Amino acid sequence: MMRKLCVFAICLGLVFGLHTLAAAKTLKIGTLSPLTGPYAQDGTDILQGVKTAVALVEAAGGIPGFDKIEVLPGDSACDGGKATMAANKHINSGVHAVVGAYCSSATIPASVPLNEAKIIQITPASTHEDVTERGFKYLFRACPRDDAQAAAMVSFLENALKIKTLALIDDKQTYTVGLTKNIRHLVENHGKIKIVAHEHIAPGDKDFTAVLTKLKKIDPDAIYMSTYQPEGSLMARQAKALGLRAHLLSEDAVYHPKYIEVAGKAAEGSFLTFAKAPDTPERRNFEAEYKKMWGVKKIGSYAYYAFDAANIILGAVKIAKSTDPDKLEQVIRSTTWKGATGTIKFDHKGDRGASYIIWVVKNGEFVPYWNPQTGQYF
Amino acid sequence: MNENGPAKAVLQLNEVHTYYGRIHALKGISCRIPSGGIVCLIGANGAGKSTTLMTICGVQPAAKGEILFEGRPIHRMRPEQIASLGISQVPEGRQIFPLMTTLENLEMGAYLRKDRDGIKRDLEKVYSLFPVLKERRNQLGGTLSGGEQQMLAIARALMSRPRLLLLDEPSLGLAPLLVERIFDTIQEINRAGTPIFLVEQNAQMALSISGWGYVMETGRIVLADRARALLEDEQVKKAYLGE
Amino acid sequence: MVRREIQRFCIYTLFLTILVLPMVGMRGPEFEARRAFTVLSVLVGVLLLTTVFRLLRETSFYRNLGQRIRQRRDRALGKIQVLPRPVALGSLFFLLALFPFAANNYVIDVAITVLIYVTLGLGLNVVVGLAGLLDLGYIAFYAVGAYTYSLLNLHYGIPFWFALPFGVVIGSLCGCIIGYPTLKMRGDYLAIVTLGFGEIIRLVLNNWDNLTKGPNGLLGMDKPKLILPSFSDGGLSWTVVPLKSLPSLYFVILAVALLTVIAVHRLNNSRIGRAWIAIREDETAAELTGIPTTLLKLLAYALGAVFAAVAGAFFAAKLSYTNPNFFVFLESCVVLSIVVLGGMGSIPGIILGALALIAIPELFRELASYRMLAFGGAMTVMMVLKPEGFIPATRRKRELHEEELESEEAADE
Amino acid sequence: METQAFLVQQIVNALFLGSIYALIALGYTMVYGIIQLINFAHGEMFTAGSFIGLIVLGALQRMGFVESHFVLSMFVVFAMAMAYVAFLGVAIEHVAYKPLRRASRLSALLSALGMSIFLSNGMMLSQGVSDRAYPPVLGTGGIHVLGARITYGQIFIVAFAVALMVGLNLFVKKTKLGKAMRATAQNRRMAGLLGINIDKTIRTTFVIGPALGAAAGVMVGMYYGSVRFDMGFIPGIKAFAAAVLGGIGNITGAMVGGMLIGMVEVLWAAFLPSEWKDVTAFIVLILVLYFRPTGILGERVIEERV
Amino acid sequence: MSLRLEKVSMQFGGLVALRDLDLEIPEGVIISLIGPNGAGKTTVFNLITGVYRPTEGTIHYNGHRLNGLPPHKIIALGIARTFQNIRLFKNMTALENVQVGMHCRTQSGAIRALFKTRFERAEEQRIRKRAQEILQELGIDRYQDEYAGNLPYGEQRRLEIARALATDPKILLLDEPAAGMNPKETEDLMQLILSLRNKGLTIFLVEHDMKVVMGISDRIAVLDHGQKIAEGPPRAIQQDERVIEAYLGRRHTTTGSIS
Repeated sequence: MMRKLCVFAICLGLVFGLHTLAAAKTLKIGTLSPLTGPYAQDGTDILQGVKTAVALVEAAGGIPGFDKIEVLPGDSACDGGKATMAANKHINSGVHAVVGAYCSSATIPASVPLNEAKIIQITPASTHEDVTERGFKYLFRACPRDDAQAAAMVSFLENALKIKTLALIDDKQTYTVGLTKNIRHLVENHGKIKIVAHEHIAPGDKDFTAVLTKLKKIDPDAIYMSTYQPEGSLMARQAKALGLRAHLLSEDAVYHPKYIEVAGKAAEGSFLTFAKAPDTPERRNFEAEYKKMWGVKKIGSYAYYAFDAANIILGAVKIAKSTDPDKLEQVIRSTTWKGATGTIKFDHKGDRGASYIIWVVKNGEFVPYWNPQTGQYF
Repeated sequence: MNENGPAKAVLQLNEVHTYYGRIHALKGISCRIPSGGIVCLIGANGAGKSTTLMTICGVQPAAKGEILFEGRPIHRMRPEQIASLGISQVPEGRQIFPLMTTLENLEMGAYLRKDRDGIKRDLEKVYSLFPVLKERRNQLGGTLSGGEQQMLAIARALMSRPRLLLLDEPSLGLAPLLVERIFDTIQEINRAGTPIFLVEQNAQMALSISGWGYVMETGRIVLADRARALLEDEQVKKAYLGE
Repeated sequence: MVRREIQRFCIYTLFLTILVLPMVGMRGPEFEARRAFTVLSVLVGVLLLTTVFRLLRETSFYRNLGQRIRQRRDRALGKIQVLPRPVALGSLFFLLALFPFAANNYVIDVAITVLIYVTLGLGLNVVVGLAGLLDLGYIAFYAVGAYTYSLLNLHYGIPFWFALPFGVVIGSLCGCIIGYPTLKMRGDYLAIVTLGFGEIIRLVLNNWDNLTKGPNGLLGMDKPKLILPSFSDGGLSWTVVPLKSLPSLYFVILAVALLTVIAVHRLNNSRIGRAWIAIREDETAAELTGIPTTLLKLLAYALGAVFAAVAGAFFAAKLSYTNPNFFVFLESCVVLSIVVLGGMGSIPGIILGALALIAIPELFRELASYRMLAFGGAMTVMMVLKPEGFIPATRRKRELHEEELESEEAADE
Repeated sequence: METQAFLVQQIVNALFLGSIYALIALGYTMVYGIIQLINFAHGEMFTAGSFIGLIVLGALQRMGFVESHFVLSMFVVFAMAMAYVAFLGVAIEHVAYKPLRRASRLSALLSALGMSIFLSNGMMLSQGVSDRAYPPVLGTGGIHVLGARITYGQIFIVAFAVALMVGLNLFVKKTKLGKAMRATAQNRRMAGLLGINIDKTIRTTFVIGPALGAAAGVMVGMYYGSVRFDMGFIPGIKAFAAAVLGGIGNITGAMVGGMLIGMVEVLWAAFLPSEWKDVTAFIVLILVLYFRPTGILGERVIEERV
Repeated sequence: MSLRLEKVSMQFGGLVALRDLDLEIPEGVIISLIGPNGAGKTTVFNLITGVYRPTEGTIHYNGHRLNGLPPHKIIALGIARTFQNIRLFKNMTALENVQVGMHCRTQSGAIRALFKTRFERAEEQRIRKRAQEILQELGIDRYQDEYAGNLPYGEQRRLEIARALATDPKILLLDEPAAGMNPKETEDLMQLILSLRNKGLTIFLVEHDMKVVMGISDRIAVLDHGQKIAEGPPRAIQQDERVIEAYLGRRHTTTGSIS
């Protein structure tokens, strides 16, 4: 049996060896996102967003000096170990830049080898502060941070909605807890609103009536649902069915056409934070191409960020006329980018500026409602 | 009866071979069971006695040879088909369904029968044969004592109205008094017209109630004769009767 | 024969049609005929091929061919077998030691992960393979190891090697705590309770925000360090070398895995190992032969937990990051699969199992979303084809045919 | 909201959640009872049932059938979903479990796990990664009892669940086939000797168990309003826990266990820090099993003959 | 040095399995316990070896109170047993089965095994040697490396006794050792039991085979419905009306051919 083991190991080694032989003159962009498991929806959106960007650039003549642009998908499965393996795999296949990952718990460990190998990484979805707080030179974030999003929501609650009591619900995951923590922090500092409850649900559950009935008894003015979209939809439905009168508030992970589709009428009137949707040619162009390419009617939010992240990389290569990471890093940091999610200008940490606005669900659509920067209604 | 075995067989095995994986368990068994008689099969542990019964019932199918029941071949049939022909086995170790009541166990015996009235009548019949089962009819099978379980196992087999009854070691692990009672019952069942094929360790008892006997050694039948003759046989006396 | 195969083929095709068409075709309101029939025809094609193969297998041509191939193979393998055991082991070790110099970072990272799972698999083997206690929450000990090191390092700056003994002690304590209430339970009741414990530990890590930072996870632990002599400036001095590169981490986990192999091998062949196997075979009889079953079962849990805790500490150190999400139920299943698929109780089997379950899916990264589908399917197929695992322990091989043997014994008695 | 109304509402919530768990637990218990296999793929059967229900319901709705013949269309939806999943169950049994009947139980367990992963990913690929909305057919109407609101949907589902469980109990206790199933579960070889077709009996189990899971899937889809490829996983684990808690192999036990798990979860979340509800559910499970190692209604193992 | 049961009762739920049993097993004798099926014979064994705890009464052995002691401690005190339906570790070799039996007389723990200390290695050697000796004594040493499940039936019974002997007992409880044996095997078994007794072992026997019971017992106790109905030397028991009524039956006494 020792023999069997040896033969097997040698075969495996050979296959791996052959496997990693590099290919010809192509620009390679790797992605990291969960393509399997519970977050596969958002992960697929990210991959498709990147592919859309590449398709558009290639259609416009490609990038001088490269025969073609290749997208290498990497399944991070929202797991640190698998994400680093995928990252290392990208490094060895000679990718020039990486878009990803999705979960902060995958982005943080995966960024270590990527940064060491001097590969540009732009995450389209990981909003946790720790991602950029570690001061990695080659790591950028194309989406705003938790604290920015929380600030936008709190500003809305205090200045526009002017509520007195707030209940928080999160599902105890890195992202959702990051948001409730920031909101709680801001609200308590400002002292205008009272947090009357902070409940937790478990991801994957379908029945939230216990917690919602509890909130019905407390009767807060607003409920902040810090969850992902599937749970958000169900919670909105059950809240309405139980007859809760509170405003429903949520964030960009719930900002997905599926939210309205599944929650139906119950979604009406809920307020969500999401990046401002500028009615720019870039955005319209992206939406048209994306819908055509993937045969969908509506687009998930992370596809926008991923599209912008990929475009920034491709644009930087074009400007720098090189794939040298230091040059790319310089270009990315110094340029002001116009994308489907508005203008992006990275700060010294690699974060983009805050650009969240409040959206409301009205007649089955997300509609811009209030702008925290200006304090104006749309 | 003639020298080669009882005439007019209800069951006949011709040169049956059975394997367990690579083990050649039955090496060409031939035997016959007359309609209406008791035939016993004696032999040491591991000789293949139980295998013979399992082969007849199709649980351990024969690799070679043929098995004829009332003249028709059954060695290619599945256990439930064979059971439906009327061959009923009381396997070694009773094999009661422990979490079913006595009554349910008996009902399972009549699983293949459709005649409700007939089942009811037979139920009364086995109750009269084993009154203790009637007392215990709503008790779980697993809570019965060993002797009661043995009676239940026989009663269950009778519920199918067998045309042939196979008994595997009915005396194993029973007190002497019970052994006597069980053997009396076996004779009683036989007198009512059911042919019986009896596999026993207790050669003395088995031979004393049988008409014909076979002696098995390591997968082969080494002796076949009238039971009374076997009781007198020096070889048998020495090896199986402990005299 | 032919008729039966064709009959089979028709029935299976019918089943596939019923099962595939609605599920694949009805993604939206309209029936996507092309998609549905493409999938169906691929499946039916595979079915057809297997049917043809099954029919071919019965022909004499195939049998002769098979025999000839088998002879060739045996002859070829026979030559390899000539190597004496120490030489084979030595060269294997040599290969393992040289491996990082010939491989790139990705392959080394995969190898590290495989070795982590080898350690986990061998640890679980003590519980499941030797003592026969079905544990569906084994990954919890991995988590305990990871968090013990992380917390000690972050709060008290205790380096990796000094944190290991703490990890071992806390891991084994957790093993005992989890083991204790399960002592009276058997089989599948044990399975659900261990599953429950696994989930409890994960949820506690996720909910105890003050200690574990909850779902944020812990960040920034030190890598293991080595103190090496250096001969700079003519004199001998000691330098602390943090093991940051993947090859150096590879050597650490290789050492851990090798020590685990030796430890499990020794346990297996000791008085304690025999007692475990006896408990697995027949607990009541073991107890009545004078074995303190309670104590030994606890010992199995504790020792199994120790290996997992060491692997967990290494994992946390390697990533410099840990998060409760890494320790979900599915991970326990993967480790259990390694043990069963490789061959319970067999050390080479478990190594092979880890290779098969961790390294091979990596080869199919390009399959992306089809990867897990293939993984699940392959698992079932493997079990159906080789229920005893790749390299069953000699003892185990027998056990799998136990029912056959039992029926035979019953029939022969 | 008054305290009394609050309490009643929470109990209603618990009963409802409990009956969903109980329904799924039935499938585990039946399969376990007959072949001593933890059918890990059962959660996926539940999901598949939900998907088929969605497909059929969607088709009927487009034809305008649901409005005109509500009861009949409900019947069709449940029947189709249950039939499909029964097919699936039989197919899986044949492919993944039957060849392993004589192998060790762990091998079969792993085969089931592989099937579970395979099916859930297969559904992800075929039905999409995102959740899908169920057409709102149950409506939002309801009644008020002691201040608590109970929707007709909830009443329908609990009634249906109870009916299925009572029916199943009667089936197993009273019918010939049901008794044959019990006999097969207790002593497979002896059952064969009595003329019971073992393969057929096991197949029947794999028709009934998955079909019940499918019914639960359709109910969950209709009531909560969405379906997703991985929605079977967590209810699957909890239902499995419920089945064991009640005494695995025992049909009434599955119901009791499901109710208990539902109660603990809801009532804990209602009065105490909600993030610990699952921890509590598992602790209750462990405590109950510690004091009653065969579950609440688990058949007392007949005194082992030493 | 005797095993003493005083007013021992055992109830399962409402079922009384044993009622006020008094029994004394003096050193160096062969004592048999007989009675109809379900009379509570195996229960007595289970009570002595700690599988059950008596609901009433006490069991004393050699100054130790056995009530409530876990089985492995009772075995360590010098009481060993075999089982009615053979319970060997089928997938361990014959030698390993005996080695397991020596567990309670050896000490090496996990730590010693992990570091393969000198003590451990010496002990392993000792275990191996002693186990081989025991197999030899019982004449089954040729099966040493055979899996226990593969042994012929009679030899399995022997191996069970070997395993019990490996625990170095003072009292050996044998539960129906002759069940399923043919006359030749039974004869050998009787010789074995006698020789064990002659080496100083106390034998406590439950058996249905009257040839064995009457042939080798020094004393016989008869149980019926959980109560002791008679006790005495074989000849007296054979004549006892109540025993004949409850257990032996007429035929046995009339044929009376007990060797």
